[in-house]
Amino acid sequence: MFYREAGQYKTSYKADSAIFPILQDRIAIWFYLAVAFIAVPLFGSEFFINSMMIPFLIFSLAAIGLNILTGYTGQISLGSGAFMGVGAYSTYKLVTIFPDMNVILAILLSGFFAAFIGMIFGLPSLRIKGFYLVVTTLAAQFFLEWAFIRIPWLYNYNDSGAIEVPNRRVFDIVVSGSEASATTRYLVVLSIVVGLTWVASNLIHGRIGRSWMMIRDMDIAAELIGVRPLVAKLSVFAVSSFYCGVAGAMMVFLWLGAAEVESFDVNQSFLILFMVILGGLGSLIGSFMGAGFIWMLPIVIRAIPKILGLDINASTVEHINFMIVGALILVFLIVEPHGLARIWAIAKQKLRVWPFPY
Amino acid sequence: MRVRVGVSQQGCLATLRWRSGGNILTSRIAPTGGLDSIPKLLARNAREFGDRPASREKEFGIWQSWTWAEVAEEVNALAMGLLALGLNANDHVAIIGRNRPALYWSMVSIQSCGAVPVPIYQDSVAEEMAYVLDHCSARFVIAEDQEQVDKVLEVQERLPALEQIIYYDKRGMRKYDHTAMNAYRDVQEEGRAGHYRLEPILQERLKSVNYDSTCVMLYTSGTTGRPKGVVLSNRNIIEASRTSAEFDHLNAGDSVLAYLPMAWVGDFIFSIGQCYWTGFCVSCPESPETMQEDLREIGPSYFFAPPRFFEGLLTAVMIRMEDAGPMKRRMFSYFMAHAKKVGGRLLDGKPVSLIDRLKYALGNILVYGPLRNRLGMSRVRVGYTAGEAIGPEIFEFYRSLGINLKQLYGQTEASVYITVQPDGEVRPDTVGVPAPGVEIRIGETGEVFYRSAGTFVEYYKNPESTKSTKDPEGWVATGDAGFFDEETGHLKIIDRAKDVGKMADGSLFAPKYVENKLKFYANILEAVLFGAETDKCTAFINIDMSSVGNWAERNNIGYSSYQELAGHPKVLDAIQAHVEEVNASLANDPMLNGCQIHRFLILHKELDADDGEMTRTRKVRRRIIDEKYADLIAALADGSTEISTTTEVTYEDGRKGSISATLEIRDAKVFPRRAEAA
Amino acid sequence: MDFLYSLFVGPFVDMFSTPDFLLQVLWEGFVTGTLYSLIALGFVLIFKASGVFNFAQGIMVVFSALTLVGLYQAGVPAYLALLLAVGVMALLAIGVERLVLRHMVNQPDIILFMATIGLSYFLIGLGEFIFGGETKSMITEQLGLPTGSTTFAPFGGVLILQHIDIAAVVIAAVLVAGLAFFFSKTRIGRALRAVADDHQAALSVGISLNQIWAIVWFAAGIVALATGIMWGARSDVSFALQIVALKALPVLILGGFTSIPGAIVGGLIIGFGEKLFEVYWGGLLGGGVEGWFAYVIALIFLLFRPQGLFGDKIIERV
Amino acid sequence: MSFDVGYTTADGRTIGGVLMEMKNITLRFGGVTAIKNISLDIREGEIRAIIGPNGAGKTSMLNVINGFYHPQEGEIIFRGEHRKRMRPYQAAKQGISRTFQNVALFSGMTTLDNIMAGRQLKMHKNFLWQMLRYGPALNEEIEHRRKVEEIIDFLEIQAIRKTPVGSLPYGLQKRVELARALAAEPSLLLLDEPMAGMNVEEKEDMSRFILDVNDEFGTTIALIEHDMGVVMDLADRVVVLDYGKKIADGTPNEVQKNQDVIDAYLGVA
Repeated sequence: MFYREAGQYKTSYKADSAIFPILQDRIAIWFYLAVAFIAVPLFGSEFFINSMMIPFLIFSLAAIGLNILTGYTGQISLGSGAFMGVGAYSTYKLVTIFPDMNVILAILLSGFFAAFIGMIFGLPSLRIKGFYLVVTTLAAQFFLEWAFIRIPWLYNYNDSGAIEVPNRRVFDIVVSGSEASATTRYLVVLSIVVGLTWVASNLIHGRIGRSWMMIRDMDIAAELIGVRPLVAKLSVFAVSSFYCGVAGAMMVFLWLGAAEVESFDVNQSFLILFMVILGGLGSLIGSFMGAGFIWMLPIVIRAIPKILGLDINASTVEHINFMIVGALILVFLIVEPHGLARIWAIAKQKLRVWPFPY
Repeated sequence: MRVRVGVSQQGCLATLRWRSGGNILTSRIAPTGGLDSIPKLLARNAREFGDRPASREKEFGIWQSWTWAEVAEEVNALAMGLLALGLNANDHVAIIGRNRPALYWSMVSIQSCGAVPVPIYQDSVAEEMAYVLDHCSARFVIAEDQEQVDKVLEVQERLPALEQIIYYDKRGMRKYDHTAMNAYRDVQEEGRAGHYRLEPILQERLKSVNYDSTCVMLYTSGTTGRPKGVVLSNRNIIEASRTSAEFDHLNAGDSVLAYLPMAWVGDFIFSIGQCYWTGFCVSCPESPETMQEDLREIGPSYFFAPPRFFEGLLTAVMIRMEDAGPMKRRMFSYFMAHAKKVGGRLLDGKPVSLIDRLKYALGNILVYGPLRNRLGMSRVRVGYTAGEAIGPEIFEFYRSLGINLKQLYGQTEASVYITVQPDGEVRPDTVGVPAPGVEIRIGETGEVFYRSAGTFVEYYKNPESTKSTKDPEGWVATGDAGFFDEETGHLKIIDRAKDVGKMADGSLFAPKYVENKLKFYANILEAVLFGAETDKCTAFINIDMSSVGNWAERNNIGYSSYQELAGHPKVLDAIQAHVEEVNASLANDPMLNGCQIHRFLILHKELDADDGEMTRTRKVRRRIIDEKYADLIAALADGSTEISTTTEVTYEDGRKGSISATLEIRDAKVFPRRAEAA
Repeated sequence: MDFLYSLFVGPFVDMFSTPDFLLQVLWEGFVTGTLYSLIALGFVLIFKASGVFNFAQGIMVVFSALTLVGLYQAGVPAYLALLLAVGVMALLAIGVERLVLRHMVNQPDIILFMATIGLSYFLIGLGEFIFGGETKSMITEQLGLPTGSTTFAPFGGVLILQHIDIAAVVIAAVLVAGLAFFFSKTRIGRALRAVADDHQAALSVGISLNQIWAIVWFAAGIVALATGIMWGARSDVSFALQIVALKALPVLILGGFTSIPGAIVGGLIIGFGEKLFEVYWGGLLGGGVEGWFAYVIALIFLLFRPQGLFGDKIIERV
Repeated sequence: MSFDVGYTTADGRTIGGVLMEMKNITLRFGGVTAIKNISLDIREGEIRAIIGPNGAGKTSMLNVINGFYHPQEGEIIFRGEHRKRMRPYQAAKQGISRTFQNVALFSGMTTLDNIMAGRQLKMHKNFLWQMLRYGPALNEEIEHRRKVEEIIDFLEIQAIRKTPVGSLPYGLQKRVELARALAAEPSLLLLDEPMAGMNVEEKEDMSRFILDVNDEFGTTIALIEHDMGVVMDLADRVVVLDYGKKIADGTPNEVQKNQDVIDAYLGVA
């Protein structure tokens, strides 16, 4: 209905293959960015920024990471929690070994550690696929979890076994640690997430992204066309783990402030997988939707009894949340396996052909 | 009786201004700056709009675009290449193919060489093509692709003058004998390579191209006899383009989609005449099948289509809306009803109440705007339909959406424009006021005559026809009968002049005009009017099975056959209402109020080409009907209320049979003749 | 040098210097392995008949045990609670078939797999919502299962066998035998095998796929309940068990997804290996290696024999 | 039969020297022998058909050619080079591309992306540029898009350019698959039953495209087909397999007259 595409014709392949070929979509994206960068820091409350926006963005990034692997390349993984951990622990080591290092740089660098570890655990994918791969990613998950507990060097031999984030300044502004303001951390997280989303979208729309999707859709044909499985699969494990790693590093350094191994356990991996499924396999926008949905749902569930004036204890809320998430996964897989992103795409298509039904 | 009617203010002024210019055909000098030929307009555009797009074509997935400077280069390269191939001045070059920029350019190249471009309908069969190619003794043919080349080759031996075939699309052409065949691009390369030698020759040839040299020759499809080659000079084309562009304020910012046949005069005026005069951009669709999609992408600001296009589109819209959910359907019909009420008035700038305006604005967001967008007409500033009468429902549907659709009346011989509807004076049942620079008179027989700067030079190699069509003073007979509506000053076209008869009292009998009025009702499929040389008109009606059948189902009227449905009293009532409405509108018509239908019947069978009652193109064969249904015609005339008859029919499998029926004859209300009263 | 010694020599010296302890470790490994085998068995049942990789099998173990204990705590007599728990597993099987599987015919395997993860989450939420999230003890005695232990003295040392462990092994054996009988001797069992080989053939025998799915899920539910009782008796009943239950996955990798003997052998290999590795080599790595040993073994195994111990070599076609 | 320096076909095309030669190929799966000691050559510019009843080893033959299966015995000489055991992507690199018996398109991608995928090997810009999708990477993408559009135009599939291939009718999917194979600008194009499951009209279209490809690009084509009429019209030379063995090899006319062929194949067809 709001789409007026008559007269929007493309005179170059560059314009035709743009990520957002429709003018109205471009306007919408700039609008969202303006809201995120200007309106939210100006008008958002501390609670809204710290408990909703920051985790939403961080989980979105992790979901993008897993979506690149699962949605775009068809390699299912239950190890994303552990890869987030790799990012977090390596950032911790970097900033304690090099106290003067720019913490944002450390976060991004730690993504490369995660990518490296991801590639190692991605090696079996060259020979196996499907359920078998699930098991090898679980191996990564449990092995890394064990490493986070049993290798004290990783947490600097703290008695607590936890990593704690020191205060660090970038350009004289405290961006990490207890002194950093929520708004500052939010803006750093937002910038990183927007930048990396842009990069992910670029990769997906180019040669490399196509090689991933070829592997996903028909791996034999892909190889006969000339895709080298080694390169395609290892690159996707590396990229995916990089994203998870950066998300994990941000989770600890720009949100929680401290973390133990529980933050990176197999349940975290499940949660991120759910974000990807609900959001939509093979959709970047879906990753944001899924992350937003899964993160906001418990907040909403907690808020409802309060609004109704009921007194329900926290663990019951937690159980209800589990049931709803589980049931939703089933409903989505049955009704719309491509998740919220597909629902969004259908709605958009409806608006484009309005007033016609198709 | 020589009456010049130009009642509307604008038409009047235009005519007067024109008359002060003196003798039409000879003394008019070229417009400012010596822009007296299409190649000169091209040079000007390349100079003034050098970086603006001139041509676009959807090819290889995107809209390939050429600026005016690039077009000029392409045109010159081809022109020089043609010179290198030995094209002489005054040669004829045929162009065959679908709308593509390169083919449009070639027409300008040909003219630059002092030769004459002759675009040919691409869907003509080899036989027709052979006649035209032979008639104009084309030495060169520019064909779009293998298919067209094959057609030319098929009739090659009958074309002694043919020397060279130039093809544009190289696909599949590799194995052809290339001794007398070249690829378009190769010819251009030849031209570019020989640039130093050929440029002076081209300049020399260009000098001889002036206001009175031939711009294009177009063959009229001609309903009778062989096609005639209409010679149009630069003066014809440029004057017609200039005045019409001024009339509708066309400018370099406009954009059009060229999808109608290149051999049709309208397309030549839009895609070359007005395009070169104003400098706007012409876009060509990827293929005929993708035209709708391409139309939507380009979103032209100036659009032309024949009535059947608008009719088909409207049907498609309605069919698609049928599949919409009930809420959406209700919203659609609500706002469409509102649009019908005020949309046309808003477009005409007439007063509309604030509430209605607000409601229309809301409808614009919810329905009209998106719909215009889907139809690719959101940006249409000026839209035209012509060629045949358009149903008022259809016409008003588009206008109510806010699309400025208008009608015009024209001919190849007039370089299109004879009459045209000015903004704010648009009616479904007229064709408008005389176009700027056009004089019109109505002959004694009711035939429309015109003269203008656009009036053609001659029919090629056919002085007889030229003489019989155009008199020495420059008046051209259109072959159509019409009259000026006294109230509005608009021309109404009745019928082909030869089909118009007289009633016993001497008033006009125009069967097609009345039949068309009836056929605009969805319930009426065919109508045949009788009454020439009598005092009362009567009619046969064929109902439209799909439309009436649908209505019957909705009203729980059971029926098993056409015959049963046609005889149903409620159906007769409905048709009678239609007939009476037509009578009411005819009564307002001073010239045609004698044609009101006094009595009618609904035929017990559908008129059918298998029974010889119609041509295969669904035109009624009046003579056969007169013979076959003489009893019914007599009954209509003699005042009986019922008639039993038996008719022979041919079934689909070729078997013959007969059906008998008793038909009810109804009297329809007729209205006093207003003009007589006045 | 020390490291190499403690890697290649030390553990074996330890083993043979205290053979009674080695026996104890092996027994522990055997019992754990049996339970892994049972979980894997439930899994194989479902995979064979419907091609669904049921991630929720481990959760079903906990869920069934939780239901049993929860019902008992709510005042239901132990044996009635057992019967009701069986009924709940039947309801679950029918529910899964009606509400999930039926609507997911022709979906890619991976989507079905993810659905079972969703199912896991739902069952966890449901179980804790009804019976509370706190850890519970299995009603071992109330069900008449043996407690206590018997001590042997082989090689002059001590070997303690818990009676419940012995019972677990016996029950596992009985279950496997029962299932083997069911599959080879009964009409439904044969139909199930037919489904595994060829869906069309099964249909032509006149058995509805939907019924078969419900039956195998029910059978897997019974196996889960048995496993849950045994395991609950050895430790506690809580959803923390699911992590342990996940180890059925590496077992399957070793044994193959469709082979019942494979599931048993794989379970035992993992059981033995894990205990031995933890006890004799774990110290080298700081302990806690039980958490990943099974997975890493499976991973290494996958690289060399992706089709499992008992699977056929896969020839890819285009 | 053997030609040393090409030959001239019935319709006057000149066929060049040997492009690929397979000598005494034997392929076994476990105990089953799929191909028994088959020798066969494919010449530059020709359309070579491989026919035979079901299970004759035709598809296995194609799989051997493009490196998907590795024969136990025999040697393959491609463009004068003895080929060692090679992976499919290496065969692709050497200019062999193919279509599949059961359409093997990337069903989640659009027609355009599928054909772009066919150019995978021709695109080289590195990861960093790909990340930015700017400069060289974008230019490369555009340059290849242009080539792909020519193929789209050639095969007349403009209207489905941006349609996900999963939703296309079968006949069009086959055409898209051909487009994808052509996108690699192959020197040897393998077509595995390009007309299976098509109606008469679609078969005619596909035949025309195959001839056009051979004609316009001079592509050497090896195809498997069941429809004898089509084979006889299209192929320059035909090799007939039965139970993994070669029973005839020659022009369509020769093959049609061969008694073994009539017994094994034509008789029952």
